[in-house]
Amino acid sequence: MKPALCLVVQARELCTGIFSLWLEASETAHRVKPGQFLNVKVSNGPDPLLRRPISVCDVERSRVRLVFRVVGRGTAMLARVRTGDELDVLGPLGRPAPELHHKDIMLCGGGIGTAPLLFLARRLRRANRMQVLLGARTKAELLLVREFRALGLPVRLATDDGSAGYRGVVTELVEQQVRSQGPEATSQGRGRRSAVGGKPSAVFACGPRPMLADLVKRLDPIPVWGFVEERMGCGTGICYCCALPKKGGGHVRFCEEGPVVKLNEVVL
Amino acid sequence: MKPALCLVVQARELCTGIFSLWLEASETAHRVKPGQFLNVKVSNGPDPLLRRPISVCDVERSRVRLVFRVVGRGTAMLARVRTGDELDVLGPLGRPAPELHHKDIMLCGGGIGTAPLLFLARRLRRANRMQVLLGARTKAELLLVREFRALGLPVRLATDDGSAGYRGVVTELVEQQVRSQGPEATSQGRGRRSAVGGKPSAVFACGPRPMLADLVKRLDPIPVWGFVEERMGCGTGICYCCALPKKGGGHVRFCEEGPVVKLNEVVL
Amino acid sequence: MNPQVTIGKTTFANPVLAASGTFEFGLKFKSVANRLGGVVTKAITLQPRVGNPPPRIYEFPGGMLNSVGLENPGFEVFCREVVPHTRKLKCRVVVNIAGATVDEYGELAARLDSEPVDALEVNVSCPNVKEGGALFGQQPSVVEAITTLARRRTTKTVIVKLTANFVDPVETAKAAEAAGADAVTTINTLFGLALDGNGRPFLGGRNGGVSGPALKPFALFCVDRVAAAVKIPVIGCGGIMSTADAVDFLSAGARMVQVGTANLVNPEAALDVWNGLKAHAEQNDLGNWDAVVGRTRRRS
Amino acid sequence: MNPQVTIGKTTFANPVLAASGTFEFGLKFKSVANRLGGVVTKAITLQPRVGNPPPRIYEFPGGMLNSVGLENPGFEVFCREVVPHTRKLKCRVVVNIAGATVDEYGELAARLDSEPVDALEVNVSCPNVKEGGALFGQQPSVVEAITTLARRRTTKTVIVKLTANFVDPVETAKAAEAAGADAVTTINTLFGLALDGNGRPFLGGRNGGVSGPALKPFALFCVDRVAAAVKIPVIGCGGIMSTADAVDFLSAGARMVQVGTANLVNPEAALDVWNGLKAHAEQNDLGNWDAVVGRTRRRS
Ligand SMILES: Cc1cc2nc3c(=O)[nH]c(=O)nc-3n(C[C@H](O)[C@H](O)[C@H](O)COP(=O)(O)OP(=O)(O)OC[C@H]3O[C@@H](n4cnc5c(N)ncnc54)[C@H](O)[C@@H]3O)c2cc1C
Ligand SMILES: Cc1cc2nc3c(=O)[nH]c(=O)nc-3n(C[C@H](O)[C@H](O)[C@H](O)COP(=O)(O)OP(=O)(O)OC[C@H]3O[C@@H](n4cnc5c(N)ncnc54)[C@H](O)[C@@H]3O)c2cc1C
Ligand SMILES: Cc1cc2nc3c(=O)[nH]c(=O)nc-3n(C[C@H](O)[C@H](O)[C@H](O)COP(=O)(O)O)c2cc1C
Ligand SMILES: Cc1cc2nc3c(=O)[nH]c(=O)nc-3n(C[C@H](O)[C@H](O)[C@H](O)COP(=O)(O)O)c2cc1C
Ligand code: FES
Ligand code: FES
Repeated sequence: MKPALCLVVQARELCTGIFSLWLEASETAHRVKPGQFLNVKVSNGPDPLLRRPISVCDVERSRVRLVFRVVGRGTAMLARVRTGDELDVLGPLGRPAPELHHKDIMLCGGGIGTAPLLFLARRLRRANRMQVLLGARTKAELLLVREFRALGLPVRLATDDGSAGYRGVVTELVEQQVRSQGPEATSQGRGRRSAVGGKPSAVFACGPRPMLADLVKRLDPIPVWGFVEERMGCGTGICYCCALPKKGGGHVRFCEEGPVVKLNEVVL
Repeated sequence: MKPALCLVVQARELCTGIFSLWLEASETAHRVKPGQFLNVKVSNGPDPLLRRPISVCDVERSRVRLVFRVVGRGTAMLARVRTGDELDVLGPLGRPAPELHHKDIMLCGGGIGTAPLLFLARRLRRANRMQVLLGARTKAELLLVREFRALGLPVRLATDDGSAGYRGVVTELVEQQVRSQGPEATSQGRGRRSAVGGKPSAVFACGPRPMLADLVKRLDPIPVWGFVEERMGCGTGICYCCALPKKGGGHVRFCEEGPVVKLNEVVL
Repeated sequence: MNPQVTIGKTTFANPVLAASGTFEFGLKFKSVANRLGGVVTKAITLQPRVGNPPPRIYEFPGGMLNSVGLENPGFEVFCREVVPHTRKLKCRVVVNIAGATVDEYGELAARLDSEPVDALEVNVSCPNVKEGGALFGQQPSVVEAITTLARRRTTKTVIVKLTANFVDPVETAKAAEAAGADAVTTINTLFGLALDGNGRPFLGGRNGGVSGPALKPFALFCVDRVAAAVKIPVIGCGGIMSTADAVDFLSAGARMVQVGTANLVNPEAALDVWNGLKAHAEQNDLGNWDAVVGRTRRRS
Repeated sequence: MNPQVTIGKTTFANPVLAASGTFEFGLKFKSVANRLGGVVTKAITLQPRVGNPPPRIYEFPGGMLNSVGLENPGFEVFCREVVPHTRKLKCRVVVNIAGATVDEYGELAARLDSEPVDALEVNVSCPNVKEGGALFGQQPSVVEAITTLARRRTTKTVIVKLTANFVDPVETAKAAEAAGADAVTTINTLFGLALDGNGRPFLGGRNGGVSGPALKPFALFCVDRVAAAVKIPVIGCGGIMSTADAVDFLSAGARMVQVGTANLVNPEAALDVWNGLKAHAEQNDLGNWDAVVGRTRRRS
């Protein structure tokens, strides 16, 4: 697998500190599946040395979208990429999220964790019923809401400050949502492409680690698939520098057995 | 002495691989003297670690001009600087070139070595008679000719391929020039601001090391002041990483006792 | 041009190896592995090891620290589940072995003797638990003992991978040579510590090992010294990111090179290094590597 | 907040020093020097030294090599022409001394005793010409001998600057402590070699010393170990570019820090580090440095 130089066809800032890049990358666009990521070289030189993993947020024909938040030097350098530049990316990497059919699926995204869910939503919505719950600190930071709605999916929002949707953390909203409706809600909704509410048969979540841990606790025993966004070395499964402790011992190499893992089986 | 962040008011490519930057740097502009240089940080991060020394090529009111050639990673990064960016510079550094009066001065520049001579010419021309000899591989690479002419100085050119001026190296032209006219030529010219030709009482030269060595040999015993553009560490005289062997032993710390040194006294 | 290099009983198609721990078992990128001189597996221990808790990696300007902690499935699973695949690779397979005691090295060597692998790389950069955690490789006498044992118990090529942590690798290289090693790899990672900004160790394993370009000048210094001090071949390792780096190591006296951290940035890095070396050899009309290997000492 | 640190007989106004060889004699940037805890001069030898031929500097990702080769005017000129100026600095002046033989260290110590300088930093990272060029600082017994001699012949504060080249600085730190050193500086540059692309050494001095950010994880590892092993204060050095780096070294157990290569990039770097430390102390309501110094060991 060779790194590829991809043309950046659109680079823009979505809101303060959050950026979106559309890359012309036809091979990747055709091969990539939801859950997978690209490993991006943010500088031409050896500093920083390692690539930065960014999930594929969306795909359109031959183009791939990355949405990321600036948290340190590497992402700050990536934020300086301009339309017309070339970006050195490796991928798609990681194990695709499981392909589900005829399920009630809930997507739960916190902050920048919203990004990888969009591509998942696009692919899963055809064969499943879905609902989307997104959280952020404040309204301005709610990401990609329009894109999710454009897929025809019901979207509920939560903000810490109540500036949009539910006032509070998104995991609370998820719990309320699940509690408020018994299993019958699910059967009621059957047949409609997107049920609003209902006890999900699977949850996909992406967000900060405490959010994921909180979600697992609140939804137990519903299986929660989470996107692990921790420090990596290679992203290709060759260095063993990514490790998430498994319940019962050992580690998950999450660039390889993830980044989408069953959160119920790991130690967060 | 603090590094200063200076606004780049104009960045452009003069010819392939040679760039010009005008910086808004009023303190530097007022303090700097010909022969001095700025030590430029070409990246925000630690790679490359050290600054790159670039001579001040010209000064206009509160602005300072740098002209440089891309030879490696650092200068390649510097070439990416755009109008409107800020540049981290330290200086002015180095000992100013000697201030001469009532002398016949010859300036000899080879390639990018032309750049530091312009500022020198601007300052020395008032009190001295001067002639300028510039060389390059080919016409397109002759630098700053218009600027020298605008100072009212006689300019002779040499190109390796004969595409402009003398066909051959500029040191040959210098030697011819000096030989062709005896010392009387000098006195003949006295009174005129700029004598064309004549045996110079001092030569300032800047260019590749073999050119400088060649010049010293050809002009012996005329004193040749040369700009030393070798590898440096600090540029401020604190690290002793710059060293030019002196005839008779020891070293010249050329960031401190130079960069303009009497070439006759060092081992090139 | 004959690009082959022979070390002990093993002939490698070219002088470029993927370094231990940085290319898994060569199975993720088989088409790369197949075109290299060989692949060094990640370290195998007698018992399975879960490795260190995360985080296991830390970046700093020019380099990285790792604290993987020898995570591996253990000797038996390796032989049962990995070797059947590595034996199908077209390149040489070198098994990096790590013991918890001196005797374990002997046992690993003996048990690998009958496996379809090409050579052993004895990794003496592991803590010697019985001796208070110092590395085996920090004492020439221990290196000699381990090498002797490995040499006695296997007929395969034995390479000893040296550490330069608080020990002159010339001393340990001589010890390995005296004990019958076929080659020495110079060098493994250098000790390093990173903190989290609040005074706590950043890495789950507390300390880590420095690798990458930041290590290169030190590694090259070591290769230059070791190559001048022993007659057995030296395999250069440490910060090789490009063909130019590889040429430097060969010049300093290495007969082969290992590409490590570079694989993390680009899984084809070792192949790129080899393709570049091949081009270099062609441009310079080299019949083999003799004109390059060790030329620094001949020229300075 | 009392930012002072006392080492031996010397009280420094704050814990930040400019490292030897990277800040001349503190005279180029007096207004910076005046606000530091102190300045360590470049190494002074008994006889003048012209140093190594150029080039003396090589850059690599994250760091640099230098081969200045101890260029200095020699002890007499130093005392006659430099000390009259350094004595006017408002900060402490530490003289870094380098001997060609063990005895020369004693002589330098004795002759400096009557000079108006504050302390000696005994640089044992120089080649011991009599012993085939190994560094004095690579053998604990030699470090002990040199320290004993220096200690006996001067009443001034004696700091021993350790090398970690192929030697465990814990061993040499203990030797220095046993011989009466007031503190140890950890660490000097690491060995390094760079080639020019054609197999020839790049540096005029052939080999060089690694410094800069690339050295930091190794230096921090050394400080952490040494501080845990000796009771005398440790002065941390190696790759300190920022206040955050300095905090790491204090956390790992250093009582003071030295800023070296960073001065080459910014002559105010050491002052910036100190200003940052001061702000850190204020933000965290520190009365002195005790809560920070050594907290890594207390927390891990
Ligand atoms: C599979 C995967 C997919 C990802 N997808 C996205 C995405 O779509 N959008 C996005 O914005 N981010 C994503 N991330 C996180 C992103 O990779 C990190 O934010 C980035 O690597 C940080 O680099 P930096 O140089 O800016 O930060 P650094 O300067 O390296 O570190 C700054 C801070 O970020 C933390 N950090 C460093 N690396 C990571 C990491 N890999 N994950 C989380 N925190 C880290 C550090 O601990 C530190 O607190 C993903 C991570 C993984 C592993
Ligand atoms: C006082 C002084 C004034 C200078 N003024 C100018 C100027 O006005 N315009 C200009 O274009 N250049 C000038 N230079 C040269 C310039 O500093 C170098 O070209 C630059 O530092 C090279 O950096 P790099 O990262 O691009 O090259 P590197 O990647 O570091 O090296 C590339 C090549 O350049 C050579 N090189 C590296 N450093 C230097 C150096 N300091 N001098 C010469 N060659 C070097 C290397 O040996 C190598 O062959 C000056 C140098 C000095 C010391
Ligand atoms: C993530 C990682 C894991 C490593 N694991 C091993 C190992 O298991 N055994 C070993 O001998 N060396 C191991 N090393 C050391 C490398 O093989 C190599 O010696 C070192 O990284 C220096 O080379 P480099 O700078 O090219 O990476 C490892 C290095 C890294 C970065
Ligand atoms: C150019 C240069 C010259 C040096 N000269 C000396 C010296 O004369 N004596 C000494 O003990 N250390 C000397 N050193 C080592 C530094 O004092 C310091 O220990 C080392 O550079 C590591 O710190 P740093 O990474 O902050 O530079 C020198 C370092 C450099 C870069
Ligand atoms: S990041 Fe290298 S194995 Fe996962
Ligand atoms: S470059 Fe540091 S003293 Fe001249």
